[in-house]
Amino acid sequence: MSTQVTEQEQTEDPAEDQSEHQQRRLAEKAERREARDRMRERAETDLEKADTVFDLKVFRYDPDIPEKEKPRFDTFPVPFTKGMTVLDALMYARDHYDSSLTFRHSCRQAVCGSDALFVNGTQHLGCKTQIVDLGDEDDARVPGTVRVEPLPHQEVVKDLVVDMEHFYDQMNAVEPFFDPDDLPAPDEEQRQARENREKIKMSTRCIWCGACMSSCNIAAGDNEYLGPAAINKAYRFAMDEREGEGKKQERLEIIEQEHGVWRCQTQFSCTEVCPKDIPLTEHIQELKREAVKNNLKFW
Amino acid sequence: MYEHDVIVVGAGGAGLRAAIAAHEEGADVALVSKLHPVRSHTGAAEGGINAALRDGDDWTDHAYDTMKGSDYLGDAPAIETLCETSPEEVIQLEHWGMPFSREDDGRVSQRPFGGLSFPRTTYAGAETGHHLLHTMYEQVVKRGIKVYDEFYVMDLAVTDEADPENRECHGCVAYDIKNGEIVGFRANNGVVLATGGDGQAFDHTTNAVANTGDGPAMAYRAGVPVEDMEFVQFHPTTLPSTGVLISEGVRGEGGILYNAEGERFMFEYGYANNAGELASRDVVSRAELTEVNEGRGVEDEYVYLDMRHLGEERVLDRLENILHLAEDFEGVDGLVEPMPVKPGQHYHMGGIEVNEHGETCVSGLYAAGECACVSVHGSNRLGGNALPELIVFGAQAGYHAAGRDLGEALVETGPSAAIEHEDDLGAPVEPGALGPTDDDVAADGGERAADGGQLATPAETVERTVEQQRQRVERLKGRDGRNHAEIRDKLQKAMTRWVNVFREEEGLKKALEIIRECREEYQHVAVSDPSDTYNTDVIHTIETRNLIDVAETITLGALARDEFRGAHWRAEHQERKDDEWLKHTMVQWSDGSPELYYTDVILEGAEKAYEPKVRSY
Amino acid sequence: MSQSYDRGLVEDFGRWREFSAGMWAWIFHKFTGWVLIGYLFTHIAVLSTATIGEAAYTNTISGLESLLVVRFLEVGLLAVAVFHILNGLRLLFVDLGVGLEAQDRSFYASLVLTGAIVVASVPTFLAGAI
Amino acid sequence: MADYYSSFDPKGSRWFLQRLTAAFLVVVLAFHFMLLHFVNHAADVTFMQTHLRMQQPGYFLTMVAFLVTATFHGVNGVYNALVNQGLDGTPKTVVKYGLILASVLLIAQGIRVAMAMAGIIIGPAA
Ligand SMILES: Cc1cc2nc3c(=O)[nH]c(=O)nc-3n(C[C@H](O)[C@H](O)[C@H](O)COP(=O)(O)OP(=O)(O)OC[C@H]3O[C@@H](n4cnc5c(N)ncnc54)[C@H](O)[C@@H]3O)c2cc1C
Ligand code: HEM
Ligand code: SF4
Ligand code: F3S
Ligand code: FES
Repeated sequence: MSTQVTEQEQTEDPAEDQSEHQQRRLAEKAERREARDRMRERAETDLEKADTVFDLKVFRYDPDIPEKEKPRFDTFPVPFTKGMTVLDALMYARDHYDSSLTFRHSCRQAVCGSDALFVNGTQHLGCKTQIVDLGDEDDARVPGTVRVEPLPHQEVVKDLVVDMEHFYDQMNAVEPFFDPDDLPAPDEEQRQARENREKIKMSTRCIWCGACMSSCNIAAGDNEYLGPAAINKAYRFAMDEREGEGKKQERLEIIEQEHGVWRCQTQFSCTEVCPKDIPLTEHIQELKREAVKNNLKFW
Repeated sequence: MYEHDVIVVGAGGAGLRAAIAAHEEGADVALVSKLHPVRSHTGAAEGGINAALRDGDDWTDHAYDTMKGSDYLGDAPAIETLCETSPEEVIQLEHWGMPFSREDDGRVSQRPFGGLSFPRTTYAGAETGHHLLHTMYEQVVKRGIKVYDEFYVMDLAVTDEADPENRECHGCVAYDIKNGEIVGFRANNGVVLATGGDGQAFDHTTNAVANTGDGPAMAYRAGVPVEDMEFVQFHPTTLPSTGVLISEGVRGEGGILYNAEGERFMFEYGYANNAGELASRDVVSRAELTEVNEGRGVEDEYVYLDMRHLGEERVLDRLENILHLAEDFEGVDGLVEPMPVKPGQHYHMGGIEVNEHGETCVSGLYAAGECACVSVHGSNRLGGNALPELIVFGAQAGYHAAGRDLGEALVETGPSAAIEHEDDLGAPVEPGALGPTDDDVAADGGERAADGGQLATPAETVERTVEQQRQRVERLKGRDGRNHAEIRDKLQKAMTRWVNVFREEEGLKKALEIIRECREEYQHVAVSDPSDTYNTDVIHTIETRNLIDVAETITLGALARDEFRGAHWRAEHQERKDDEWLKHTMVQWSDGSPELYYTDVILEGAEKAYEPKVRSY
Repeated sequence: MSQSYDRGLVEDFGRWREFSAGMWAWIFHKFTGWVLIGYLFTHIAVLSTATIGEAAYTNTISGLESLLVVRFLEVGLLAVAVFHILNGLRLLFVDLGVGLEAQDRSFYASLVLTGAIVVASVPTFLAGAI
Repeated sequence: MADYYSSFDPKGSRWFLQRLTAAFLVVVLAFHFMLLHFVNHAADVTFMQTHLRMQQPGYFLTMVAFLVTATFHGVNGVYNALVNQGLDGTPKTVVKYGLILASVLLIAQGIRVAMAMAGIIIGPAA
């Protein structure tokens, strides 16, 4: 097929090629205009049909595009539908107004951790946040404006996308993998008491969304602070009885380093924003106590 | 250009397992994924992993159940590999620290699951997939395996011999999402595709937004046949606005389905007079849709699933999670009002044709996980059988790609395995690529340069593909045209309307026409975001092209198969036709003009031969 | 904040920062702690007059106490100390893992209690000064 | 991340001491406030009263302990707060020794004052 194309092109003389090219450009332009009009029309009919419309105010920034180099907010009117989440609203805005509106998302069901955002001034998962829950209880269930920004204290890559590298580094710093002192034969399970699984259950729920880290003032001020998610990860393994005493000792040493647990000032904001309801502060505090207990042994 | 021994595309359960296996084998392996590994959709799986672990259970029973569940369209060697290896893979996961639910004696818990003759589904709460995914990613971190996350793989670097069975895969080409660079990945030993599901071909699915069938589409265009694409599993209870899954547990506990008139339609209209709400997934899905189509749906869209009568205490005790899902994703309080539900696409049994070692017919190209079809699920997947598939065949593919000798494969691959070709499908429009156009071809996905495999070095093959894809992106960004979202929307609506739970000949033909229109419109697609930074517009636009190809193969297969088997229901053909249809459907791109052919189903296993029986539970 | 990286202009742009109970508690505790240690230094300085002599000491104390400002400052000091104590107790409980679920309520309780105690002791503090 | 394994304060002993001193201070500070603002009005305090109290060894020791713990607690708190704000390197060392010096001076002076009050050392003017 591609060979045919080149043949075709070769037979055309340059002048004709020129005009044809131009014609095509024009046709494309017209098409684009048409497509844009159609998109707008679609949105307009949606807006007319909708009982309730709210403004989605979205942070925009793109270092690559001169007009977007300076951060700004764009406002998109979005027709409200029952059950609509912040993520749905963002997708609506992207597919109906501006396809360059950029945000991470995937699962739409609060398991992939892609879409932690700063919604009306707090960290939320976009997909797990109902628009009606942002409304003012007595007044209107649907708020007039929903303001969406990228997670604070993380470098913004573009629009709502933040750089997660730092978060991943912190997670990796606590040796986030199971590393038992010894293992049974290859065809045998390790035993774990139910209570022990219950103990670590909440800590294993983390979806790496980064909301907690973004909400913590200490992490904001001290870039090297491991942060609640990484400490929680350490907790998950340190408390798992299958790993054994030797490894636990090592783990306690890791979380006790300069930018480890002692940095936590029990601000609780991490616990408040965690979409998986992990009692982060409690886990951090328990590790502090565990560390003190452990050290007292040697006094 | 990056160079590694083994390149694994996709970092869900299958991809991670493949990478670990290749690493164990001593290969230099890298994961390339458009999402960070922990964002993969494996994390959404709730139910569990089937493995015959206990006394009283045997892997051959698991194999029998699986074959029966597949409605005798699974290949015995693959099923036997799955069931025999699953227990050791599960114990491997346990040794890697996966937090399984536990029995009183400290052993891994198992629960009963639909279609299984023994309670053999191991699980970790209601978030088995999440734990599986994270546990394996942890092992990847431990081994220091290189991960290229947020790299979108656009195409495979495959040589151009006329016969796909002579082609070789030397790597792939990816779009670096962070900065828009197009980079080549050269694989010395092999490329493993593990790109997951393709639920986005439908407008209502339990799958993630990222499940766009990139793997099958890329392999298909590289000449690898796709197998049994018509078999798509629909789940009867998903939330209408998002497609979030409401577990079967609700009906298991006594939840009731009502239509808009308040009738308990499963009994009222005789869809399942015995089992009622607890009939199998396909039966319930079809019943719900019939209600809606006959005007008894709520808002012409869904039905109600009611669990209020179970009482607050019982609901909180056993179904708490469901309350959260309904509240968070639908804004409905399951204790005071019924929950809206409708059927949604859930899993794709079909996929890239591979043998039980994960090899495709193109040498150096492997596939594993939901994107592949080793044919263990046949026409219907049993709950809890997808996760073991990921770890078992992910490992097989990884080992093989890294050079471990796994012996002779029993499943044959490639067009040479054809037993019969389909010549008159009666498709209303010509499927496949559009006729020769100008340089839009590049934007459309690029064609293989017809050099007949003359290129001297693998590196050149990769370079050439990089160049093609660079042009493609430039062209998409450089021109003015349509937004892909509109085309995707149209495609998804058509698939849900015509290739859903109900399939009629006319509807399938209609779908093919619409798919054709989408292809035509796609010729004029453009990316309006000029940025090089995190340009999701580029990615979504390319994904839409992949969806078109995948949707077409699903529809072609569905049109060809005029019988009712497993998840595939045809209005005009209401019975399973074993004489005629005990065979796999294959669709092969054949350089732009899809060819349909059939291969044998292998019911002859090493352990035993499986005799097709009526499937009743 | 020498360690935090420069997140550039985006960080400062329009992003709201909403403080929750725990964060306010942290800020207040910090502030009151600093005031208290500052006071400790001053206090010792004042008491140092005792090394000069009896009269100097007594005069300084009563001299200071006769100033209205000082009385008010003392009320302030009490407020600061009471809050620091109450919130300090709250923190001690948190450290022991007690009452984490009620951390926001216990903060509000500390505030209210501080207010009440301060108001109740105003007469005592100002007695004789006015 | 190279210095992740370097140790801020092994064993978190300062963290622990901060809590211990806090617990002690609750009691003593409450006692102190009660005694000097409610039982005896601050305005009425005279050297004589102070002297009488300070002469009791129990009270004297309590006050010294109060001083020492409060100083440790306060200075350590200030130091932690500064470190949390990113104080590092040479400034950190300087501040650390500065604070230690200040504490030592404060405690020394405090004890001198207390002894003066107790009449153990008589000030120059006496
Ligand atoms: C809601 C839900 C519940 C389920 N419950 C169960 C259950 O209980 N038991 C069971 O056995 N099965 C279950 N399944 C099915 C099972 O979870 C999936 O089949 C399985 O997780 C698929 O895994 P995967 O590794 O093949 O793909 P995924 O986990 O989807 O991973 C795909 C990977 O490929 C990457 N990728 C895709 N395209 C590209 C590209 N172009 N370039 C680079 N990277 C790419 C993605 O980034 C991702 O990392 C469930 C499925 C769903 C949706
Ligand atoms: C009376 C009972 C007291 C209690 C229960 C108490 C409790 C506490 C606790 C628990 C902390 C640690 C906070 C943290 O690290 O997260 C702290 C910090 C502090 N305390 Fe106290 N304290 C008391 C009295 C005092 C006194 C008398 C002083 C002054 C001398 C003082 C000065 C400080 C300072 C400066 C801090 C550091 C504040 C910061 O984080 O910036 N405290 N207090
Ligand atoms: S702990 Fe919670 S908030 Fe933090 S990353 Fe994990 S899931 Fe997100
Ligand atoms: S917000 Fe930060 S200070 Fe501790 S309790 Fe959470 S990590
Ligand atoms: S989209 Fe996956 S967590 Fe929200």
